Amino acid sequence: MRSTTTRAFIALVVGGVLTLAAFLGAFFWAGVPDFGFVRTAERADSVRYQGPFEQAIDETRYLTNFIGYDVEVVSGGETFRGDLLEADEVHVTLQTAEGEVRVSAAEFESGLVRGSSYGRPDWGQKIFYFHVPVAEISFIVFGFAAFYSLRFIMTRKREYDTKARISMEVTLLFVLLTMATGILWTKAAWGVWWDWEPRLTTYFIMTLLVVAYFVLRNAVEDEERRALYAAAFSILGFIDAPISFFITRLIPSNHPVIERGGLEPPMLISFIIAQVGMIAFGYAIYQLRMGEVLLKDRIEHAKTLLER
Amino acid sequence: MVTDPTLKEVYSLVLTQWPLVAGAYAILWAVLVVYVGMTLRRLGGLDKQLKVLESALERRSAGE
Amino acid sequence: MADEQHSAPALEVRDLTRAFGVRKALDGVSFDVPERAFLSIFGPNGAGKTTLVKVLTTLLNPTSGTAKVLGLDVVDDAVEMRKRIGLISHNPLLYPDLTAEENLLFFAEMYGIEMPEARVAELLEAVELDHRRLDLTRTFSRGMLQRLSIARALLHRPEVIFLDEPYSGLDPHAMDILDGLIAAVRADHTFVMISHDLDKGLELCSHALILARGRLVLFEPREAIDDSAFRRTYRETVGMGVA
Amino acid sequence: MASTSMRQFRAMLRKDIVMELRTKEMLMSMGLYSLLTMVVYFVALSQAGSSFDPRDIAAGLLWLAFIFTSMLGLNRSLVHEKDQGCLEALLLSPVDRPVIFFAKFIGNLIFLLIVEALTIPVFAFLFLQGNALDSGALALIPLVLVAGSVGIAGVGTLLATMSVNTTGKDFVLAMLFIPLMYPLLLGAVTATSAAIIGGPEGVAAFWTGMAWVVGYDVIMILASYGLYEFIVGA
Repeated sequence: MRSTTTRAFIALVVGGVLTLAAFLGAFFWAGVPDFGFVRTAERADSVRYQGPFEQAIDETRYLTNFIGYDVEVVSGGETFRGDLLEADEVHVTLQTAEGEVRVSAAEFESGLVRGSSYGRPDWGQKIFYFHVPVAEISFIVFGFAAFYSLRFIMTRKREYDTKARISMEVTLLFVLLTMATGILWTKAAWGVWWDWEPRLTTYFIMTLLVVAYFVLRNAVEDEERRALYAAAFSILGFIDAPISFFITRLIPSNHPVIERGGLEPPMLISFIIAQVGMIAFGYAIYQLRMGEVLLKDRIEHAKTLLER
Repeated sequence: MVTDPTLKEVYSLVLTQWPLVAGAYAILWAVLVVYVGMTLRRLGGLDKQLKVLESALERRSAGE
Repeated sequence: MADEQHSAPALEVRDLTRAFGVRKALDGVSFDVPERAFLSIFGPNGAGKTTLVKVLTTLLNPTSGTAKVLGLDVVDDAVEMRKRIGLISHNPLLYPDLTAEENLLFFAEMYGIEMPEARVAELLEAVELDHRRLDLTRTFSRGMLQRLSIARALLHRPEVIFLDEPYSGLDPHAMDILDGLIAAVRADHTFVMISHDLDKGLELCSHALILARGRLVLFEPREAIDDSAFRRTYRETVGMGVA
Repeated sequence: MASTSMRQFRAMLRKDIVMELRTKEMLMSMGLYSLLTMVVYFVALSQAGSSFDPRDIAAGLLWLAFIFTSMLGLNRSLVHEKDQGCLEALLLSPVDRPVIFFAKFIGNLIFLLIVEALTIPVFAFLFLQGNALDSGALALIPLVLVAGSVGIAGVGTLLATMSVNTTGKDFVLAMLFIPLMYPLLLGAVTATSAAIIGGPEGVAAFWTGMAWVVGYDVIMILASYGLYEFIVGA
């Protein structure tokens, strides 16, 4: 017991220091990556768009998703706002320091507009430093749970059931955190709160699997039977989760993909530190819960001794 | 007052995305801290309970 | 009675422990029972009686220690052993939507019995159910079900018969029939019975065993048992309550 | 050895079929349940308007009906093993545990396929009349039906063996079953939908979906088969 709590505290301190360092690195050292380009006009008259329609839509959608500019679509002399109907002309109204400026989407693309252009800063990417480590760890701990479940089925030793259960608890915590941060990132990057995209879907299924694991545990009376059932289910779930991920790619998907490219060293280092820190946290939580279970066992033992 | 159009653009981007970023970090840390805190509290309670039981055991073995 | 000690034991249980974590359902139980004996197992609820029988019938594996039935290990020779043991439980273990005959034929197939029809007919006659053989067991009374379940247990001519509280829920008439059936096969079978009924258990047994909290409290052949002392011990262990 | 197992397998399967023909419990409840879902579908689609093409979602609706009716049947099939302790009697007999798995699995598969074969014409009659369908591609549907049902029955048999020993059987089964079935459902719906829409592209998409379903079947049934021995004995 003593040793598990000691280990937990060491891991907590290590995790705390590392995640703080990663946090500082992510915000004050690593730069902000660009996410496409924004070209702004110093001043522009309304310019009619001549190029292919699809391209213009792509360009303008970037803007509407992330900045909230109005898109004006001119079709057959009529003007629709924000509606991406088939149109002859597409205008983008920019709000600049000098008032509203209308430019065509083609000008963004071609860079012909009189004005400056700059990279679009992707602040939402800051979520990445912690979201991705948390997601990875949830999967790793799920793996541990499945491994301990397998060990349990082979040996029938209660300690493996306990380990599997606690791993599953940590998985649940991290999966929920992944979902929460993921949803926020989805909103920042794609402009919607939810999308049935492979990763999100897989995590949704995984959340359900982990919840189902605990539903199953609660529904079985006999302790050993509960352990066996839970073990079997967690193994099935661990096989199922990757299949879920790959199969969701069957669905045609049309949302923009984040171009992450290679990470610059400051970003990469912050990311790795965050990863190690989060692993330490996961380990700390695991050990804390383990200590709790061991304490409970000792209390049970003392109680039976007293009752005798 | 920011007059440079480019800078103004940049700030507006920060302003639309920061609640999401801050929210993500806040949830992450709040959940972790609350979870660890609750576990530690429970651990403390169990520790106390064990001490009571163990002292009772000691008294009993001394009495016998 | 002395030569009974020398014949090969039907049950050979050595330091049998069945545990999950700290809790032990069986804790270091050892005993031998000779062939053609009748062992009665007593003990309060949760004492480990059912666990002991489940280990001896290969339904559960021991955590440590060994158990042999007819010289066969419950873990290593489980399949071979299952052909030579039968169980009569307080649960009928029959399909309510099959007829008496279909039920027995089904289990005969499971045991791979040759000429199943003849064997089934013979047993139905023995338990006096041949006139009801085409009726669904759903329509049977408790006593009839218990008779049929005895027929099911005897299908494959087991050498050891386990009885798990066979008398619970039976009316006096059905009890008499059950007594008669047991008496008929008593001579050439080994019996192991779990019972709450001290009188019945003592009346039938050649050996008695008391379990409490997974531990063996007492194991003695019938002739060594002083009834009143035995009853006192039993009451004391029951007084211990559930572990 | 193998012939003994075969004999036991046949006995178990025959017993399940005899019991089912006698009570018609599973088939009746599953069949009527799938009819009821059709009513719910009609209500759900009643506001969709005339421009809506039912072929687009027919596959999804079909598999939705199958998944829910199958849960009903799976639960039933294990409940009557458990009812009077018959499962214990089976475990006491000298039968290899996998034989029990395969007998229950095949039994469930047969009943499931019967209900599906009855549901599809009813569904087509109610929802797909007057739609142009490519009969060449439609002929592929039985393939995905069998492949999908194999997965449902195989994994479902294991899960139902667990859930039958829990408090709140139906809910537990649904909770375990649907997340695990997600990949199979997605593959099966993709394939079925492709076959309904038809054309050369549809046939190609059908085989992609089919490959996923078969892959899922192989992996998950192997896993269920491996785990069954431990579950049924617990």
